[in-house]
Amino acid sequence: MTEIFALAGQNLLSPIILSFALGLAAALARSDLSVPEAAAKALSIYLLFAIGFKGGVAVAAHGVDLTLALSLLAGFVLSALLPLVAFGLLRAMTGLSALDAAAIAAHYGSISIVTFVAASSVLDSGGIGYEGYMVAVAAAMEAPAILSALWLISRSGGSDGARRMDRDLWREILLNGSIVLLVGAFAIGWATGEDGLAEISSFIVSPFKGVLCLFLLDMGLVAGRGLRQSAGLLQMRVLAFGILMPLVGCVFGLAAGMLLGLSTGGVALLMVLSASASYIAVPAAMRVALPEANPALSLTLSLGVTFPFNLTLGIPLYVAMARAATGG
Amino acid sequence: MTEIFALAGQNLLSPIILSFALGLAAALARSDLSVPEAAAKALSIYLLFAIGFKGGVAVAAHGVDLTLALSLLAGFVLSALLPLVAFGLLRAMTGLSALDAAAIAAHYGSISIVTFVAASSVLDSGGIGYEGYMVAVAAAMEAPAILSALWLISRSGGSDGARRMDRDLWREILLNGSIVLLVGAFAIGWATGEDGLAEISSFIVSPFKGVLCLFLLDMGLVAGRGLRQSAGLLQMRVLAFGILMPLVGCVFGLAAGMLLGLSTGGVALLMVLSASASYIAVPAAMRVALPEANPALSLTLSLGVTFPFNLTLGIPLYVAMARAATGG
Amino acid sequence: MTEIFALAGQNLLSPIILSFALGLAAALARSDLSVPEAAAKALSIYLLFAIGFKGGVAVAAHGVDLTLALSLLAGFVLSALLPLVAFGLLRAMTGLSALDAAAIAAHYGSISIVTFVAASSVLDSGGIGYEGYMVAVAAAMEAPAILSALWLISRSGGSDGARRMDRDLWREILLNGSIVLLVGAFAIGWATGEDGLAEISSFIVSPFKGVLCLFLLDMGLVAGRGLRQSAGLLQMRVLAFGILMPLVGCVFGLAAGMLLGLSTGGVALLMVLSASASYIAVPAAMRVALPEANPALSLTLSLGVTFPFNLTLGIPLYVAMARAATGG
Amino acid sequence: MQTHSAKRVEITIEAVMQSRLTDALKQAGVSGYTVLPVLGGSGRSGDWTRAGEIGRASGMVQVVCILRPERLSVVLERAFAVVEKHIGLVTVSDCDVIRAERF
Amino acid sequence: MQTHSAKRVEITIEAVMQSRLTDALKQAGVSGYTVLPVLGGSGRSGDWTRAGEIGRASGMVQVVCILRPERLSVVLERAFAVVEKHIGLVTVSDCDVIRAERF
Amino acid sequence: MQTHSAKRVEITIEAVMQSRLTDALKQAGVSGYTVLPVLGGSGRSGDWTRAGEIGRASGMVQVVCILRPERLSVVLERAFAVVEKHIGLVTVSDCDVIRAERF
Ligand SMILES: Nc1ncnc2c1ncn2[C@@H]1O[C@H](COP(=O)(O)O)[C@@H](O)[C@H]1O
Ligand SMILES: Nc1ncnc2c1ncn2[C@@H]1O[C@H](COP(=O)(O)O)[C@@H](O)[C@H]1O
Ligand SMILES: Nc1ncnc2c1ncn2[C@@H]1O[C@H](COP(=O)(O)O)[C@@H](O)[C@H]1O
Ligand code: NA
Ligand code: NA
Ligand code: NA
Repeated sequence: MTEIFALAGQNLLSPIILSFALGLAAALARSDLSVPEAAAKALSIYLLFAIGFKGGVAVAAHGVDLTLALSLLAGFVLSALLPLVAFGLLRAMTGLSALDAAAIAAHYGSISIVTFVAASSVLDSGGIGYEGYMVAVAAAMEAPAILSALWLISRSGGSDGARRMDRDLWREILLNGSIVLLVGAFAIGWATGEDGLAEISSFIVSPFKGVLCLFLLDMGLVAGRGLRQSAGLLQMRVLAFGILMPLVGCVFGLAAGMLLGLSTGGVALLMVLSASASYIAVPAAMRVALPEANPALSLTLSLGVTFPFNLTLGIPLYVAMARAATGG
Repeated sequence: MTEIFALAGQNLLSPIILSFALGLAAALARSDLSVPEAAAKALSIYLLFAIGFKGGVAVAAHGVDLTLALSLLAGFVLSALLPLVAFGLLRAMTGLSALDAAAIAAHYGSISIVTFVAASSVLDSGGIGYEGYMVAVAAAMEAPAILSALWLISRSGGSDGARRMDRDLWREILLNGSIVLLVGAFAIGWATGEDGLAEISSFIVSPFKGVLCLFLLDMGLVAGRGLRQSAGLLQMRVLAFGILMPLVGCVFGLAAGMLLGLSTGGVALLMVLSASASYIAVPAAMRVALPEANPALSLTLSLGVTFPFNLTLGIPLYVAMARAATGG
Repeated sequence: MTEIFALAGQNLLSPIILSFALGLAAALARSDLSVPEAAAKALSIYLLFAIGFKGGVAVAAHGVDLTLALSLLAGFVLSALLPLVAFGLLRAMTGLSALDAAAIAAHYGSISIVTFVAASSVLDSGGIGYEGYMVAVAAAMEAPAILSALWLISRSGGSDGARRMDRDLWREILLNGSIVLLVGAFAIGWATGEDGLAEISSFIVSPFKGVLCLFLLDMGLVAGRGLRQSAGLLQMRVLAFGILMPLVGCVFGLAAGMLLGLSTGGVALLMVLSASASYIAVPAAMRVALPEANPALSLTLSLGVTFPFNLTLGIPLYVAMARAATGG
Repeated sequence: MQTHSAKRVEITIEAVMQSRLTDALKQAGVSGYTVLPVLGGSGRSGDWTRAGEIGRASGMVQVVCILRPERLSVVLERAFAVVEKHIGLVTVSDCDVIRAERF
Repeated sequence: MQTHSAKRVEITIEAVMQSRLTDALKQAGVSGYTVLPVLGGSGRSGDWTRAGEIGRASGMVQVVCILRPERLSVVLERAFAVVEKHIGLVTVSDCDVIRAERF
Repeated sequence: MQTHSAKRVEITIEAVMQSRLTDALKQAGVSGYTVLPVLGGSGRSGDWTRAGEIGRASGMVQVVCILRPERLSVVLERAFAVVEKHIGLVTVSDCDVIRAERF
């Protein structure tokens, strides 16, 4: 317990978290501080490229084994399964419509790559190792949740999921820019290995944390703006879901990680992935497939509630749980 | 005297100044070279974050003392006072209306953070130390000048300053994006200290000067475009004010710095702050509060005349004066 | 021969080339991955500034001699001459109109600075030296090709080239943003020399290759989109020209380089410049001067065919040829 | 200068639906369209702005299409089928164009 | 396709005044508005362009508001009160909308 | 609120031609114009988008000019002389403006 608080305290005082807090505070105070859209997108391209590349290099260094394949499979299953859990919770806890519940559920099955990165950097600082291919698992968890959500909708009647799922949507989901970039950079890192990394490490390794600060400043601004604009929208019960769901999700991640026999860091990262919620790929897919669902609801919940919870308290908690469970 | 020229010569040959000159020349020659708005804003976000953070770390390292509080107070007073001086000079020297004079005066009471940074880097190269909290003084000097200018207007009749000063404007002035970012990054740097800096120094320290070059290239382009477009607008007397005012302002800064007992570098920086003129926070506030004033006039004067003057000749001069006065 | 393949293989596995391939594949697969326009322009500003600056520093280090002046002259002549060759080939090989042929010819007389940079970095990895001033030669080769193309049009009747060549166009060609930035940064590098470089090398040297990766990712996206959209447009013969012309061009570069007595790397770079085709300065000038020419045709050919050819197979081939010819 | 009457259809739609809309317009036989960026806005579903956004979920674009009056109804049908369930706005106004042969 | 007449109000105004204008529009009871970025322009106060600008002082935005004809006069009054002392342009034109229930 | 009739000329033109067009507009005596960015489009010369572009060759801008009806024909002549050989679109529509003294 003290360990969690120590880790949480140390985590809370990192420039990364404080940058997020600064953005959040600025937006809530209605400052006009803002990061241009093009700059925010450029930062996210940099981060995805760097994260993917480094993951690929790690795999090149340590080789492929059965656990990698099983981990990918586990990620896929978790991403497909968690929306069902989230949907059940939402229907039981809140008065949301099936449509809104399904849309939110899709977000929680999928993942937040920035939460993943923040967790990796906590592990790095703590000297806790993890499997390099976890990045690939993250990529594998991006999309399946979307399919589960559409299946939920088609089952709960109302309108047929198949119609919502045209060919264009398939392509958009699978070839979503952020997935393509993450997987592509992973492949490049894998192909070029340590030599490739040496060529560009002063671009993708050394300045990485600093760039992450600016990115989180922006995320804080966007989250704060969202919270301010949909303050009236979020009932207490929906807010509570935004904290409860990651705690539920992380248990699934823990179980899967232990079953796979991952390292301490690997288990922690799988927990983080399960506990985090998407705010890039899924929202776009939901706008196409479930236009009747309220986008402000799911985005505010995932970016304004769950994301800061994970960033501040969640990650230290998951790391502590993983250490306890694996004895690492 | 020779020292000033040596410093000025060395200063003029730095990549930073030459980048500004390149931008200026390109714009005056009507080249289509331009930096996208989003990129320019991203550069300024980077610079403000880095400057604030490093200032905060310096304070964390050297501790807080009474001089810090007094310096902040001095900055506040200087910023509030200098517009009165500028207004008097303008009314005496030029035929500008009270409105235009007040708008320009507000610019000269406030500060230019890039001039501040350029001066810090000259001090760094020259091995001249300065108080880390001078960044906080810079932040404190951003806004008071605006209030003075509005007071001048309300006094000189015409229209009432109170009406111009609605609640929204207060918030906009105090929570202006650049102030929030500078102060916020300062606070983060202070809170995380040397450890925080170590995490992100390969982002905010090593590439800093290079980024500054690109930023000044852009400033040169904007200044050159402004000069070209308002060539007809600026009478000789107004131009002369753009050179005279920094020379007057720096004396106030010198006096305040000596009274406070700042280090040589600290005195020089306070002179630079007093001598420099705003082109971000103040212009926006003036557009809201004094829409009848001609924006081209004040912007061209501050960015097209005073900024290059300070950058090239002013800074070496102020540093030499500070050294002579402090014997440093 | 084996050497070419070894070099080509090694070249193909560099993060730079693979990033281009990723962009190309993503665009062809119709992923929505895209780099914001402002970010792409910012990347190109960074690259031009860094390339120019480093070239200038190299000249400052090694001094100016007659070969520099002769090389500039040779670049000028090559750029003016190659469009005539390209025009002849196009008219002989394809059924394109004189207008379209002239527009394309202008692209091939001019140069692609990114191809130049990619080649420099291959030379650097291979430890093959080259003249620092080759950057200046690159700049000198940007514009003359445009004049040749307009002369071709006026000669082949139809409409008079003189009318197309108004004063504004002259200024636009000569003060084109990318030329001004490249030449300006070259001058700054020259003026500030090694000292200037030391100040900003952690910005323009260390992260350079990483930035180049992101830039080539974007180039791949743009090229892929172009290829997809004008798939129907390009007849086989026009495509063939896109591969043949660099092979012809490089021979001119080789001859000129040997005549000038350049180093092995210098000859290779002059071949690369002769073999590469413009996709920034020339397309814009052609839109103004030859609006009737189809822009999709020339852009797709230069960026979608010749650029990837040079990047992957061309550069290793030219380097091998230069080594064979100079015995280096 | 000779001008010809035409219709100006302006569709404000979520960015994610852009390609579906433009495909529909092409199928309806329009000769072209122009896409304008949108910075932000407000409506029944609340306020929004593009500032700092990285996803494509919360932005809109404006698609402007100039067409011959006789094409209007088929284009509106097709466009509406795409917009129908989505946040968005369709307006039509009269205008004159030069170079009518282009439409 | 059934359409309904409406008014299209287009206000070009300094970026710093955007929130004041849209607050006024909301108070005037509009159902929504759309904000378009502006790259540059020219007028009595000279030429300007956004390129390379970092401050918000020298840029404009365009706010487009579609409304029922009967709302026009109150909206114009309110909007004009904001624009009055500022650089800016207000134009009104006729248009047809589909889905009138939204306005 | 008192309004006055005016003409709204909207010219979509290649970015490289922007300064030539606005120079022509100024020579035709317009009181001002506003330039809007364009994200992409489609026409006889194919589809295009600004995304990722670094050159200025393949983008367009939209120049909007509000003018007194009596100025229309001379402005159209001048504008058309620039647009003529180029990709581009010129539309004219009616609108009302407040503050007619500005035009
Ligand atoms: N009356 C209106 N005038 C102009 N734009 C509108 C209007 N109503 C809605 N919009 C635009 O359409 C978007 C979605 O509207 P809504 O579906 O009402 O939330 C808004 O964010 C605005 O950009
Ligand atoms: N006649 C006009 N047509 C279109 N836009 C205009 C016109 N006049 C002014 N503007 C726009 O309004 C801004 C300010 O105009 P002004 O107040 O005349 O300087 C200009 O920079 C243009 O963006
Ligand atoms: N009917 C149209 N409606 C709106 N914009 C158009 C139309 N036709 C062409 N455009 C615009 O003008 C550009 C060039 O058209 P074009 O000359 O037909 O290739 C297109 O890319 C569009 O941006
Ligand atoms: Na999850
Ligand atoms: Na000052
Ligand atoms: Na060439």
